[in-house]
Amino acid sequence: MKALAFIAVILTGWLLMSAVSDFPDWGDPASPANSYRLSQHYITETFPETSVPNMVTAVLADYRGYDTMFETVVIFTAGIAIIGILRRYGPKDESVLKQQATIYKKDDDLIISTTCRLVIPIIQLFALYVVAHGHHSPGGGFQGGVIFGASFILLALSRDLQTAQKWVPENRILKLAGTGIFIYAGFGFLCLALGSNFLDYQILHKIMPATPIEARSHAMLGVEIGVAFTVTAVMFSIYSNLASNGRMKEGL
Amino acid sequence: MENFFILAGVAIFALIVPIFYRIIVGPTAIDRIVAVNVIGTKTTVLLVLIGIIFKRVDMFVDFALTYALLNFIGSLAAARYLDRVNPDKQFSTIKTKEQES
Amino acid sequence: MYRLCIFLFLFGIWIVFSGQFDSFHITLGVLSSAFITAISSSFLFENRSKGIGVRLHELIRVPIYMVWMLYQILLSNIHILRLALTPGDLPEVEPSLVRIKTNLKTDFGKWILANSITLTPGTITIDIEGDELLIHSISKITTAGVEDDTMERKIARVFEKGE
Amino acid sequence: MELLEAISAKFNYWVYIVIMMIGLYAMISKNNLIKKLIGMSIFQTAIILFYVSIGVKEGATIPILYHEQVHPSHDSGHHEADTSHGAGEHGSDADLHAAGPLIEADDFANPLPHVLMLTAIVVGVSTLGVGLAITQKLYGEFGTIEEHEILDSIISGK
Amino acid sequence: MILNIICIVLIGFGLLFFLGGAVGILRFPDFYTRMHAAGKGDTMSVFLILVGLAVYQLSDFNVANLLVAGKIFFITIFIMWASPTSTHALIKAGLEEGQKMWTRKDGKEDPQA
Amino acid sequence: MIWIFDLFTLIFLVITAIISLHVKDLLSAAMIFGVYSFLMCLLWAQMAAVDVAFTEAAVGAGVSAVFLIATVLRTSRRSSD
Repeated sequence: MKALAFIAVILTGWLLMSAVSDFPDWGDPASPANSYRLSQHYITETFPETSVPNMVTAVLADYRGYDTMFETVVIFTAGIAIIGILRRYGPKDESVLKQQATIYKKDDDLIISTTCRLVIPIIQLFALYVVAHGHHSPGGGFQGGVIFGASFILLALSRDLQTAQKWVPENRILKLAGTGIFIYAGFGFLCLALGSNFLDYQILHKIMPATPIEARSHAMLGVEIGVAFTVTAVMFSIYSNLASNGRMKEGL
Repeated sequence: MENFFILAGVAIFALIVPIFYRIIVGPTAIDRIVAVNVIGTKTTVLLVLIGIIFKRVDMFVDFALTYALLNFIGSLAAARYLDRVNPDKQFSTIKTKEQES
Repeated sequence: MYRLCIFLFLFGIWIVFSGQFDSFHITLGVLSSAFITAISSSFLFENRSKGIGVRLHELIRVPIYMVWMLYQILLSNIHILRLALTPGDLPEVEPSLVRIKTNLKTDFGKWILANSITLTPGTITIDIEGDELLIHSISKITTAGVEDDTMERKIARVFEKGE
Repeated sequence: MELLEAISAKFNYWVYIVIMMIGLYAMISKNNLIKKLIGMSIFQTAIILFYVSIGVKEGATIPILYHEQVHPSHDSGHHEADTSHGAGEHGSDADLHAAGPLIEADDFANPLPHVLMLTAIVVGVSTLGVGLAITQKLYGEFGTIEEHEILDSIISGK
Repeated sequence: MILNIICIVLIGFGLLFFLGGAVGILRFPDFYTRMHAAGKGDTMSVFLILVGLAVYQLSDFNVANLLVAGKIFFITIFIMWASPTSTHALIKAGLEEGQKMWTRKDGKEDPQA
Repeated sequence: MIWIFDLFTLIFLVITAIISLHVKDLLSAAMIFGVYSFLMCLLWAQMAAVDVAFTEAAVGAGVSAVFLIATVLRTSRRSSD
């Protein structure tokens, strides 16, 4: 197997290497990718058209809204798939648990739990800040969602999985994940209902106290919040399933 | 001043090399985890430094902060793992030097 | 009352984070702080029976303590630097485990003490159980210095006045 | 100095191939399933490295507008600029819409690869999660995560 | 100009302490002593470098830069919280894993540690 | 872009990728994969891709390392290669 792998790697590598000489230099402003009309349009026209200074957020949530929506659906599907693969209900099938060499005695480490207690609210506030300021600084739904999910993971690490499960039960997490997608798609259908295209936020100025341009910006914020819901929920769900081998009894 | 910052960044990179030695050789897993933790904090510094060089620090501090937060979670998870797989040492059985003599 | 304090504290942090002062972002900040206060206000303060006067006293004393702590961290770094850069077979390194007792009552005080011990020269808190601390010390001098209870008295003065 | 810059002109592209081949080799030849998944992640990041390297511009800053361009000192209400332009207009007549300082396309890095790759990272971690879940299921079934042992036990079981 | 000099001095000292930590991690004999170098060399060097950068940021003084400096300071405070905690968590994990403790008179190793 | 940082980071990157696939201990492999993520984040930051760097910092440093460690806990830690 190793020899076969080596040959495959050398061949593929040689093919790719021979293509490198045709590439433009690294960082060349006149390279085809950078001088292409669409990229330049995104750079110069994003702010006049959407009043969002962060081009990445604007392109992510507005110009390429379909793409992001279905990426969110992919993340949701991954969460559901992991539950489908691993989750086990009830007390049956104890054989795997017995293979675990040691039985874990829960000890609350004073130092770790105090630090985490103090840090968790600040992490959550920071996550909300990242979601809310995706327009003006780097950030947005994906990042904020991951950080918010990480705060739950931190709680589960510092105490144990049961405590975290009490705070955010499994069924609530799944509802949250669905709500995120619902919010995203809801914005699309709202636009459709008002007589425009799917995810064309300009039309929302009819029901918002804002100009069409500001309506785009505000709708983007709403969409980001939806993404953040889904990502938060799925990240914590993946963690709790992986760490407890689908039993939700004892975590890492 | 910008040259000084680039120089400082290069110095940090150069000082990461001995820590890399610990990662490559490091006799046990936990030595590697310690080294990873150290590299994580240094990366936080490097991110702020890059922000200063770009003259856009207000954008870079955000994810330097994220980085510090999540690096902490990573090393905590590793510590918890080792906590779990090893049988708990009773606090009172650990002998100090005075108790031995 | 405590919820209001937490809300104001979180909102202050939001202002430091945000740096945007238009009404839209301020509204978002109020909403976010209120949300975090609602879901996780039980995390920040452990003992809610203390009065506001005691908290204010803590608030004034904490910076003084932090400046002293900073000086200690500086000393500890110089110590590490000296140990690391001494040529030869590390003549000063002589690790040992030490066990000390503390008089601090509250968990928060113990937490502060443990972290301060970790940051002061040559000592790291390994474990804490009841009122006993297990400490790893790197050289003879620091092993002797562990018994000194200046730090403990300082912490007691800052955080445990009301007890 | 010139020599180093000459090397660095295409250094990113060389390294992306090297990393990608490391990942591919790990995916094919390693027996351990977790190692295979790590290899898969490395392969993924190599592709992301390629895309982001394409979008780099010499002397450009991050793709977020400067504060002065967002809030021009002479506040002339750029929000009211009409938006009925088609997608064909670009670059040269940007100053007609932007009330602030001119937004030059060469000043900012290309945002398009960033957008494409941003979602790829999060989706990548989700797929990593699915892979790890399957690994745990296999471990529950066969008691090992080595590929050849799993194959052996399948063959001997039949 | 004075701020620049302060900044250079702070960053220089930060790099010096980082050198101490790095050499310590390289040279110290066992896991526990390495943990000393890692946990302490980290805190102060990061603190000094970040404060130096915050000072440089303040050389052009306005409210936005003040807030950015505040954020950088927040990072340092966070690291001063988190670093002792992770040091403690790791050294405890190492003790439970049964890392050997190095002693000067070799041959007689601590049986419990 | 800062080409000198780029050069250093890429060299470290290749070394880290090789080590993380070479070590036999899967816990170490997971943590070294964390370092790989750190360096990637640094790379995106100096190539001016801030949002990508942010995502990598959030995902790579915290979450994916935790997932890997969780799986190592639930399966086995030793690897034959």
